[in-house]
Amino acid sequence: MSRIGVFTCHCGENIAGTVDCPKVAELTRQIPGVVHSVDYKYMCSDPGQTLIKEAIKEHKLDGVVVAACSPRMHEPTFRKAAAEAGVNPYLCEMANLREHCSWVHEKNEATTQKAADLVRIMVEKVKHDTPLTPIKVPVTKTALVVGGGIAGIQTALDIANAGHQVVLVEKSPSIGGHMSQLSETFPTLDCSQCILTPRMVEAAQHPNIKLMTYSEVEKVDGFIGNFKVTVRKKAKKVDEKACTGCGLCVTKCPNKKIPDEFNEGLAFRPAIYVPFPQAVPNKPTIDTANCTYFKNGKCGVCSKVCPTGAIRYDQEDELITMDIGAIVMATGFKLMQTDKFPEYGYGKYKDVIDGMQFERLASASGPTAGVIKRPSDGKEPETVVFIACSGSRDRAKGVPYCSKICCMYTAKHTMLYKHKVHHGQAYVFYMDIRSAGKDYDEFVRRAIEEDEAKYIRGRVSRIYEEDGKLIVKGADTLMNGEPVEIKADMVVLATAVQSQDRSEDLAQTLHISYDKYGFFAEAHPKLRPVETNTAGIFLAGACQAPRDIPETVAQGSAAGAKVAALFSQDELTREPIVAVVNRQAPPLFSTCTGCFLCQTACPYQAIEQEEIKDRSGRVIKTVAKVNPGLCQGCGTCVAFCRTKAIDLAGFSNEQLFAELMTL
Amino acid sequence: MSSASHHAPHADTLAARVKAATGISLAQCYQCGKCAAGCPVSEEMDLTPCQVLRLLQYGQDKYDERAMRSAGIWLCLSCETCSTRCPQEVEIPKIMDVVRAEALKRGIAHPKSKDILAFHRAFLDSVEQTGRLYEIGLVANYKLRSGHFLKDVMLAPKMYVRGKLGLLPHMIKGTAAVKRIFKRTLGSKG
Amino acid sequence: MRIGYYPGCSLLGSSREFNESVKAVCEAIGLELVEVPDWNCCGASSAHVLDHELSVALPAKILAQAEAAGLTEVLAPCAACYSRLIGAYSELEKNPDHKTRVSEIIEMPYTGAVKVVNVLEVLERFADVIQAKAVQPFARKVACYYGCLLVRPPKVVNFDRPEDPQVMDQLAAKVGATPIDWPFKTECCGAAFSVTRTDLVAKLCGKIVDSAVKLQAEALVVACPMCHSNLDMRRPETNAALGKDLQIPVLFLTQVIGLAMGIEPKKLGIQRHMVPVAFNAPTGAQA
Amino acid sequence: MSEQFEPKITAFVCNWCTYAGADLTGTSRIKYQPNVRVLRVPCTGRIDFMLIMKAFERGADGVMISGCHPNDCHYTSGNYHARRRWMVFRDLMDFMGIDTERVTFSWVSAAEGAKWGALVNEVTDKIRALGPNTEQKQLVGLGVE
Ligand SMILES: Cc1cc2nc3c(=O)[nH]c(=O)nc-3n(C[C@H](O)[C@H](O)[C@H](O)COP(=O)(O)OP(=O)(O)OC[C@H]3O[C@@H](n4cnc5c(N)ncnc54)[C@H](O)[C@@H]3O)c2cc1C
Ligand SMILES: Cc1cc2nc3c(=O)[nH]c(=O)nc-3n(C[C@H](O)[C@H](O)[C@H](O)COP(=O)(O)OP(=O)(O)OC[C@H]3O[C@@H](n4cnc5c(N)ncnc54)[C@H](O)[C@@H]3O)c2cc1C
Ligand code: SF4
Ligand code: SF4
Ligand code: SF4
Ligand code: SF4
Ligand code: SF4
Ligand code: SF4
Ligand code: SF4
Ligand code: SF4
Repeated sequence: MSRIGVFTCHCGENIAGTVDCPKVAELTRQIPGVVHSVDYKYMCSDPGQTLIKEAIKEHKLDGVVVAACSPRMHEPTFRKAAAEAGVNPYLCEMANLREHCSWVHEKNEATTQKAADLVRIMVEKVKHDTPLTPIKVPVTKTALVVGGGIAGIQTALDIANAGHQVVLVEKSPSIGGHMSQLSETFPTLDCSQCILTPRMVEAAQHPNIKLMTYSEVEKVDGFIGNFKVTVRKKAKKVDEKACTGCGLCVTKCPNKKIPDEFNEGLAFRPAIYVPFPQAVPNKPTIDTANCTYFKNGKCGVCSKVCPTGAIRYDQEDELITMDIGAIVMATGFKLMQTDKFPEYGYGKYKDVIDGMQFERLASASGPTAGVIKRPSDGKEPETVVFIACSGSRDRAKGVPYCSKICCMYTAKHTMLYKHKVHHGQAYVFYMDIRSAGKDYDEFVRRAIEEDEAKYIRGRVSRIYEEDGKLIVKGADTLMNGEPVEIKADMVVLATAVQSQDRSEDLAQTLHISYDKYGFFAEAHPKLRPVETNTAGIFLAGACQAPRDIPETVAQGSAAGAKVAALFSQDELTREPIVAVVNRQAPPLFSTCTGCFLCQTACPYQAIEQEEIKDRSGRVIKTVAKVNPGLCQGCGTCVAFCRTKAIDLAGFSNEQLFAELMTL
Repeated sequence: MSSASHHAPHADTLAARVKAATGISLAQCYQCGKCAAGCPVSEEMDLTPCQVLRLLQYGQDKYDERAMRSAGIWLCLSCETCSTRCPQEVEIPKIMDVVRAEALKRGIAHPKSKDILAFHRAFLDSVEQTGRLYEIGLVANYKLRSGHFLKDVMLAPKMYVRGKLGLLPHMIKGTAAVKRIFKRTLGSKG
Repeated sequence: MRIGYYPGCSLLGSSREFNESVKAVCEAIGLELVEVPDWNCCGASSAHVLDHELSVALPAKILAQAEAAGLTEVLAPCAACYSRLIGAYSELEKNPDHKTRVSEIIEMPYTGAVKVVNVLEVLERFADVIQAKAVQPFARKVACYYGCLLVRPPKVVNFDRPEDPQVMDQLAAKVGATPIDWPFKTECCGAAFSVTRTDLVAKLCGKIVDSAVKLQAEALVVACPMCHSNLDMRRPETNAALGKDLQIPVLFLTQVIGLAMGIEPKKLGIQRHMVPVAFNAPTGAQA
Repeated sequence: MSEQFEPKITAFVCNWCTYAGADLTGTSRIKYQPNVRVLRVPCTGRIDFMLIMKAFERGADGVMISGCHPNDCHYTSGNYHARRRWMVFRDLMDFMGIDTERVTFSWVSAAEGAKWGALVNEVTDKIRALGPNTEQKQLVGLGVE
């Protein structure tokens, strides 16, 4: 039989004003198992706490109910006091006589009766409480950052600068992401390469950062602080250590007509290539799908010319497994393809390009050295039409959301265009101008007022080619929908920002949630924007939703800070309110039937499958097992389990039923 | 203030009728103008398609009436260019059908609708009577209804010579059943 | 092989040559056409302007007749009829409870057992046969004109690409023609306004014909009687509106295919067009 | 009837939203009827059918279940599961002869102190009007556990 003490607080007049506290103490003293019950003016005061501690010792109490204010207020206070007196803190509970009783009811018998009932409920709970100890898990202080765009670079640098190890995994041959392709950036029009390249180099040279380019995450096991990650290092067919980056192979490769991804198909590259001059690492990769040697065994020129013998045609993919404490996803976005636009020609008009292609045309390092030339015939376009919301905010054929960055980059494009083609005229068809950011709307106004971009509010219905011009048929909704037709030399579509290809697969590999568009889901849209629902996995940049660079960098740093905070501890301490699947000897018997309903219900992927084997190693059955590192203690699994094999510590079935028995 | 009550929206708006008849909510339209931009006849219309929708969005008699009195609604060809491209999946031709029907019912259809209606009525007459279209009958009937007598007669001989005009109607066996279909649908609505 | 056939009113009157050429080509490729018994008019573009229910009931009656005759698929060569039939079919599939109501109106059971197909869809199935039989290639540059009704609304017809469709071009190419890539394939020709707003039709057709000629097409190819009559019969008004004298002929796709197969021009109704088909050798050999 | 029937109401509330909301009712000194006994659970997702049936078996005349608003669940989806399960429970309750009116599902956030007060009054009045839970007797002995 338990020895429980009940301590009823007056809270000055706050409780005692409506509740007859001495009577509550008296009524509750009669509850079986209660061996001590007193009331006092201010329980949370020092003398109040001392009173409790002494009572624990004097009456050898093994459970405590403090009938006072809300547990949200003082539960930690009294649990600490109980612990100091030698009672497991989880055997101390509070009955909420103030917020839930004295403050909300009149002074009368019913109110006092309710107060006594509230105490009764908690006494029964305490009787069924079990001592719990906070869960401790060790932390491996190495972070994995997936994706080497500006988000990933920023995160990696911040974590590395906090003194922790980082592995930065990038799937393409160089880090840099989309930002490396941009010409100049809003809202300040500074050169993208100029601000990005130093960071890329810093990341590559940082002693705490291990760069793995041309690599992808293959498998993730484990949980916060203790992930085991397998990365596939794809074969570049070039020995990175031996290669000096002299570039001879690249110049000599005879196979030069491969559409250049970095230049968005506006230029060509050879089969052995460095994606762009400032690439990090600045060493080539063989594109085996397009290399003659890999297609028919002929050629081999690169190998012949390489002065250091760095070409390795027989190099294989490598699988590397490592221990990781935290993961940051920074895999970015992709743009909707122009062939997704039937009314704009299914991508067949060469001079209908997307925003990224325009960036390349405007970039000093681009295929035209920054001179604006249209792709079809290299002429300077004198009229350029920009179409905002191409595929965005289009639930019929595109995506319903706003891509957020295109209003701004379109304004930027009109400016860059005007700065380069002084006599040119830019038109923008738009629906709304979304430029909510520091200096953003001013920037758009500048495009309109100083660089004379003509903004027309309406969507374009159709584009077709006639007499060497692109006929753009729009309407002006500020003029009652009056049809507007513009004969353009080039059209730039601000195509929708979408999640990366196969982002759902990646999310499943990592057990993180994603939204219906394939963007990774944050744990809470306002209060936990860089965390995922899976403890220890964080998000940065455009893999979560469309973002511009300032936001991406802010989020990268935020994710970095979260990781650094996590790594500031050697062990993680967590509330022991977690689910457990019952296990009873001999040997490891469980009532779990292995239905795994709990697994489907758990929002945190905390439930794993475990095989129970007999002595000879034969699998008797497969049962559920909760990973206490991942479980957040919501209890959803408990409600789902039909055999009551899984239960939640601190809010067990037994406890809740006991509470109900007092009614 | 006096006009406020006059403008107060009520449940029996044209938008509500559109919703009931077609399931389309006028609120879907975000006034991007893409419909007007692609419509082959919007230049001829006094109200462009998106403008018609805008008027209905107010949900007020005054604007509903403006839409119904418009000539433009009678020009819609039901070519579906607008609905094929509308990003918000608004089926404008169906809405036009409802607006026209309401305009007729309330007797406020634009005078220019006369010829167009005359044609459709003449066409349906032919179908109601014979079960099929009787082209010469249609032309004659249309001319009677619209008063434009000479417009197409010039073509008729050419068509006749090329075997394109039958002088006698094709009567189908089930004409009585077809007549009853007309009665149950068109007829029942007065 | 056999398939239900709904010629529709135009094919008995102003577009006889379409009927004639469809029948001739189908015979040549071995497809038997079984006419829907005692079919009625589909209501064309008039019924829906005046009454929605009527515009569903008339096509439903046709499909119910086909169903009663044991047909499972009906070919409606006229694009306007096709559009009305498939529109009604799709609406009734979406709201199955309306089937009961419509059955009452038409006094026959309607279950939705009969599918509706257009002429391009059917010919596409025989593309290889057609190619094999094209003994006299129609070696001309053609502008394939689809109009509005074959491909729109995309969710209802579910056929080809709604903008820049391809099937007719591919079929024309199979018989030796060179289809031009042009932007007016699906621009509306003015459809049912032929009589009431001839001025509008002339204007809309003007853009279409002008563009085809500019891009050096020698013939316009269509698969819809309405398109045909607007582009062919309304040519004088169209030319007047353009201030030009364009004599590009307008052929039905089935006529093009028929000519290439060596079917006698008369059997295909070539002589019935207003704008004369003035190819020196009607077999398609270049003059 | 001299004495009016005072219903017993059991409320299962989540720790993060409704429990905090009910605290706010107190801090705001909003008065409500004293018939409710609150049981705190981490999340509405934790509440299973057995708990509700047990409450009825123990003589509750009404049961309230309240948690975070949709999309605001502290545990992201627990409240969603709870709601989905409720659809199934309802039929089951019906089957067991309990008036489904006796169960109230609601969302009360941590900021909705006034709402909690009003809700308790509303439910108390409703259950008082429904009368005592006589169906309970059928449950006792059924061994709901
Ligand atoms: C046309 C255009 C113009 C723009 N102009 C501006 C501007 O002027 N100012 C501005 O602030 N913003 C601008 N932006 C937005 C800017 O590009 C983004 O904010 C920024 O690139 C987001 O960075 P990120 O690192 O999140 O994503 P990304 O740049 O997309 O980088 C993601 C990286 O992850 C890698 N990756 C993807 N999947 C994997 C995987 N599975 N494993 C490993 N690596 C992976 C990718 O290869 C890439 O290197 C513009 C965007 C566009 C499209
Ligand atoms: C009407 C309205 C509705 C909104 N609705 C939403 C919404 O629905 N969703 C949403 O996401 N956002 C909303 N917001 C925005 C949201 O309020 C802000 O994003 C958020 O409050 C910003 O938080 P903050 O801490 O930066 O600033 P603040 O909330 O302003 O906090 C600043 C604090 O600093 C204190 N302080 C100021 N100067 C000093 C000083 N010199 N020394 C010490 N302390 C100082 C202030 O007293 C204050 O407590 C809304 C804003 C408004 C105005
Ligand atoms: S313990 Fe709570 S109720 Fe008691 S005096 Fe302190 S604040 Fe007031
Ligand atoms: S030639 Fe050899 S050393 Fe030079 S870049 Fe190529 S692989 Fe590297
Ligand atoms: S082997 Fe391949 S990569 Fe090397 S030079 Fe030849 S084509 Fe280029
Ligand atoms: S940012 Fe502007 S252009 Fe881009 S989707 Fe949003 S509103 Fe459209
Ligand atoms: S729901 Fe219960 S029985 Fe089913 S797997 Fe989970 S713990 Fe085992
Ligand atoms: S208590 Fe919640 S988080 Fe923990 S295992 Fe169960 S469902 Fe998952
Ligand atoms: S295209 Fe659609 S959304 Fe745009 S204005 Fe027209 S109806 Fe409205
Ligand atoms: S359906 Fe009517 S409104 Fe729509 S584009 Fe065609 S003519 Fe214009």
